[in-house]
Amino acid sequence: MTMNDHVHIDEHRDDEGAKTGMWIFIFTELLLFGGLFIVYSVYRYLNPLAFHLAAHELSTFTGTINTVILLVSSMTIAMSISAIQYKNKKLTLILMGVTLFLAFLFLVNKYFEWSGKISHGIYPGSTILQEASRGEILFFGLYYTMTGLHALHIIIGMAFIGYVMRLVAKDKIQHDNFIILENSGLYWHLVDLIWIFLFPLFYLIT
Amino acid sequence: MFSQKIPDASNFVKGVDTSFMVILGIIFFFLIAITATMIYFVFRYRKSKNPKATQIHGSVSLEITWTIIPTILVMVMFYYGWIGYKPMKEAPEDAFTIKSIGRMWNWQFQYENGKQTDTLYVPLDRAVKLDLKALDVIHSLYIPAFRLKQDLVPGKKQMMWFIPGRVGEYDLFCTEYCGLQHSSMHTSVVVMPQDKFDKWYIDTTRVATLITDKPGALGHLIVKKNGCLACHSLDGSKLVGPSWKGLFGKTEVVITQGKKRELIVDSAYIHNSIHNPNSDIVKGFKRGLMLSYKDDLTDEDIDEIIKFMKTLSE
Amino acid sequence: MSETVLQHNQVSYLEYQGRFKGLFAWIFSTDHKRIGLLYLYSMLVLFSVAATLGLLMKIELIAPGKTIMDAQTYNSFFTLHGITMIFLIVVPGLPAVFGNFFLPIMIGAKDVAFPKLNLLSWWIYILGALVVLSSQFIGDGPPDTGWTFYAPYSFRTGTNMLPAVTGAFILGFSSIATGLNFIVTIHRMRAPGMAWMKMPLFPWALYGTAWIQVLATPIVGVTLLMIVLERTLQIGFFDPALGGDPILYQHLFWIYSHPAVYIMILPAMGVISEIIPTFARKTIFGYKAIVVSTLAIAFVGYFVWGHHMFTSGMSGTALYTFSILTFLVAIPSAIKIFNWVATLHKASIDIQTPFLWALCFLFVFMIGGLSGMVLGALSANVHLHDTAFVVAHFHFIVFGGTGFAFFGALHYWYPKMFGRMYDKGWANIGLAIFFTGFNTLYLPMFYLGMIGMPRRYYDYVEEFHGPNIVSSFGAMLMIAGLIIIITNLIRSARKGEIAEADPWKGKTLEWSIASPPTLENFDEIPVVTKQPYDYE
Amino acid sequence: MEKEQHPHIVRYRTYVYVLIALLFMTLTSVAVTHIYLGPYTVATALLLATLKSTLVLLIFMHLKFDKKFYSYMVAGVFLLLTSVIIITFLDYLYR
Repeated sequence: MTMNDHVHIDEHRDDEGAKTGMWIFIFTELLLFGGLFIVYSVYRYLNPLAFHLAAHELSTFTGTINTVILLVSSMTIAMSISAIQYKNKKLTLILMGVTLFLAFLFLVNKYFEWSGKISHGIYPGSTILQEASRGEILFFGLYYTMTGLHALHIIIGMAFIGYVMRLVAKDKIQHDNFIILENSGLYWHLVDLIWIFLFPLFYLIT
Repeated sequence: MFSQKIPDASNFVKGVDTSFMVILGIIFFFLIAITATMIYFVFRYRKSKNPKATQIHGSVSLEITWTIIPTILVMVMFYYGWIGYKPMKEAPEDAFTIKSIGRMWNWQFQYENGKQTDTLYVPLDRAVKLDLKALDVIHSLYIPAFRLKQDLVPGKKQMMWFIPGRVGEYDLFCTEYCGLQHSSMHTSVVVMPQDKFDKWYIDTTRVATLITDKPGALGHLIVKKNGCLACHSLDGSKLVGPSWKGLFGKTEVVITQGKKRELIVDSAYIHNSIHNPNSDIVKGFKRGLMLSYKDDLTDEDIDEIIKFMKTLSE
Repeated sequence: MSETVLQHNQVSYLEYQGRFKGLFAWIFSTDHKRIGLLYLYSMLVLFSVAATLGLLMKIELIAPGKTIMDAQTYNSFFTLHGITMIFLIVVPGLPAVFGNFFLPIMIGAKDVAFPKLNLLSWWIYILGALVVLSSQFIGDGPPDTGWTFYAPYSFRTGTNMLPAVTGAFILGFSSIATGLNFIVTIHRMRAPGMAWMKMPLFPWALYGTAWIQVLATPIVGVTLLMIVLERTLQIGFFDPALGGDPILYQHLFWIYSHPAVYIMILPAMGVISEIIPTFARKTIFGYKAIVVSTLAIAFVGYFVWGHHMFTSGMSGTALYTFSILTFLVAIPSAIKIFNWVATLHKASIDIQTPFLWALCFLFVFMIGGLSGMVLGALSANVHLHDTAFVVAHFHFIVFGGTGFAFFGALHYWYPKMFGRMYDKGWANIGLAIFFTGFNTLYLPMFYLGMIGMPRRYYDYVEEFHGPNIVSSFGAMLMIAGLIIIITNLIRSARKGEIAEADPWKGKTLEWSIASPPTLENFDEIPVVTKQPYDYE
Repeated sequence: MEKEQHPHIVRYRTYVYVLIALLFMTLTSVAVTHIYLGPYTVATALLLATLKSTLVLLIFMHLKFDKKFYSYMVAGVFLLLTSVIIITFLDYLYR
């Protein structure tokens, strides 16, 4: 079949190339959020007080918990790469499972955080926000967009890691052939990296 | 730069035209010189004339030369561009200020004594400052003869200033695309000698003198001045908003908060539609295009407009 | 399997039959050459549509007032013309068609690094094109914002904005995928011996382009996403009614869209750098200078976006920074022109159709670039911004630059791609008519801008009438030329005489293999020992 | 060949140390918000975030052990983003 006619081309496996590709993809993701960071910094500069006030609505505690969760999950996925290199399949799977569980925990936390806001009537287009100052509208608009986009990346990352876990379980990924695992790890660290900046910008400006 | 008739139409013409001419001179030189060299080479070194090419890999000194010379030239261009531009940002304190409002799709000029016009009248040889305000989307006020242009961004204060140097009437355009009638957002600047301008300026006898006995004439004038006719036709043709021909007293299907209902077009509806344009949208038209005229039109004005509309339904 | 492998190296990529037959053999093929042709065919169709829109607009402008269409139609025409030409043709154009086809061949590889991703990017491209075009037929009527989607008009217009914006957003992924693919391909798959400084200039140009595609496109992606969110969910970003700043939208939009101009022009310069040495029978003058200036353009081009906003009310500091940077980015382009012309010195020039295209490119590109100098100067810009002068300037760059290079590349590589030669006589006649029409169309627009005719005008005052007549006439002439050129090419794909492997006596790797190439390009990966344009 | 591409196996212990450092910095940045530092609050928060992300990039994302080429690319991208933000602010700071 045409798609597989090129097996002979794929036969030449290029892990380094795959990694370069992944990094470039990560750059595009960084710049995607970069655009939002530009918007954030401009509006924060233009409305310092309103941003300050609006940030009071966010719970530093929830934010901190989520940061800790993501940092730990970042470590576990990084460890899973060492584990596969040590040929410890079981530990690899456990570490990836922990990562997925923590990601899920993050989302649960996020769900409660968002639904809390929404039940207080703070969501785009709500009557409360329409009467708020312009800076507050912008703050919450950015808050929902940036954390929402970030949560979307968490979900994509979970799907990616889940897929790689299956490959590990089926022994498609082994100690000498784990570039996909490494790439899924890179993606997960990217999610972490973005959160490292989102956290102080939204939760710590009170 | 291109029309000798208006070299001094405003105080900026010289700066702009100088930078333009300097740059034009440089680029014409390069365009002609490079094109000529190119054509000469193609003829001189065509295959039949020069069957064997001489391999030349490059020359560092040439590369440096043709990096440095353009760099110097572009800095010259930048300099002329900058000094021509700089005075445009510094309006004198005592400038005669006119509030200039752009909206879809007409201009309105408000003078300090309350006069309102849709044509810009300015005194000769006196600094004029336009305080710019856009009501809906971005517009851009452009007076080609004065070499002046400034965007009007909603929610942002902007200004432009100039000293008119020659009596006459000049075009004024909108140059930032602003929707359907963008190209008809066109009016003129009239430059008058100081004495004539003063006479015009003091004459605050509103529009009364123009009013005939014809019913609705005052309403028609108000409508024209506020740019209503950019979107509402008087002859039944469909523009952005419903035509006013036969509108008053007609039964219309409108969309109110997402629901269809029928109503009769009466004074109450017209008042409400001018104050809250989006509350009842006639079926087949789009919401969000009309701004509230609550602050622009008094209740008396609206009554006059209704009188005028009635004449269209007879 | 071994039999098929043999077959790969005997049958050309055009005749090769995989598992699928007919159309499916193409749209499911991961062969970089077939993908290149898929892009070529899709673009020719879209180009005909967009060029027709352009012609209709020029006919409308032949006289003031209504000529053949109403204002709403005109506004939606220039919007669709812009979106199609920019996002669907000029930005992906050269990389997707000729980059896909020739990048692997020119660096001595069998395919790109990620062939499946490559096919996927074509699919995304088609999806994006369909979404953009759907905006014409569904919902509240064709969008009328111009291709720049400036806030707040794009939030206020009642027309069908969302599909257009979403389509542009989707196309971004296609662009990123292509760029990513090319970077990895160039890094990892160069033939043995092909050091960076032995790589031909077209791959170099694609390398610079790919980095811009990868690093600039996400910014416009997220900006368009913000428009979608603002329109659907009333999240405040750029609408002043919700606290936003419309000028910030312009910043973000041009942070991408200015580098996008370099996505358009760098590969075009790469093509010219290939054509000139081939027909001059001479190594290129200042290879290193051209490489360095390619990278310099890609880099500095990232920081000049503000020159689209000189009259928007930016701060003075921003104004002169952008003005200086704008002038600086002109220098590497100038260096390239000097090097190309110097290459002709003491050459032995074989004047053929592709070379004529390159000469015409040099002329119109110079006009485009030099007129940009006028626009880069602050004071002249205040007068000329948003007038017909700007329209003329960027058509000279984008159409005159990229468009001429695109057709030049098509005439240059045509025998390699299809294994046949077009009718050279007709090709030259077509070029002559096209070139005349092009200049008749756009030169008067410079003048119109100088006397103050704003752009995007459906109607104009009487004093602009004369030049508009000339310009509209030029449009018709130009379209006539295009028809001749394209008909000639389409006809020759079947009926042209069989081309030899190296009809132009080129020295880069693509001329060392069969025309049309076999499925795997090379029987054996070549070992490179010489400079790319070695005519010693 | 593959061994050459991945010569380095990072020890579990290293990751644990990095995590501890990251958590420490997180808590510091939370604690710092309770002290009044005026304009330096933002600076401190961003400085800590930058340090944290550098650690993640170097150790978790293996930049320290990979070819230098990756580090250059990452540095280039961050430099680019910073320059774009700075140039954008040339407009907003001086309006």
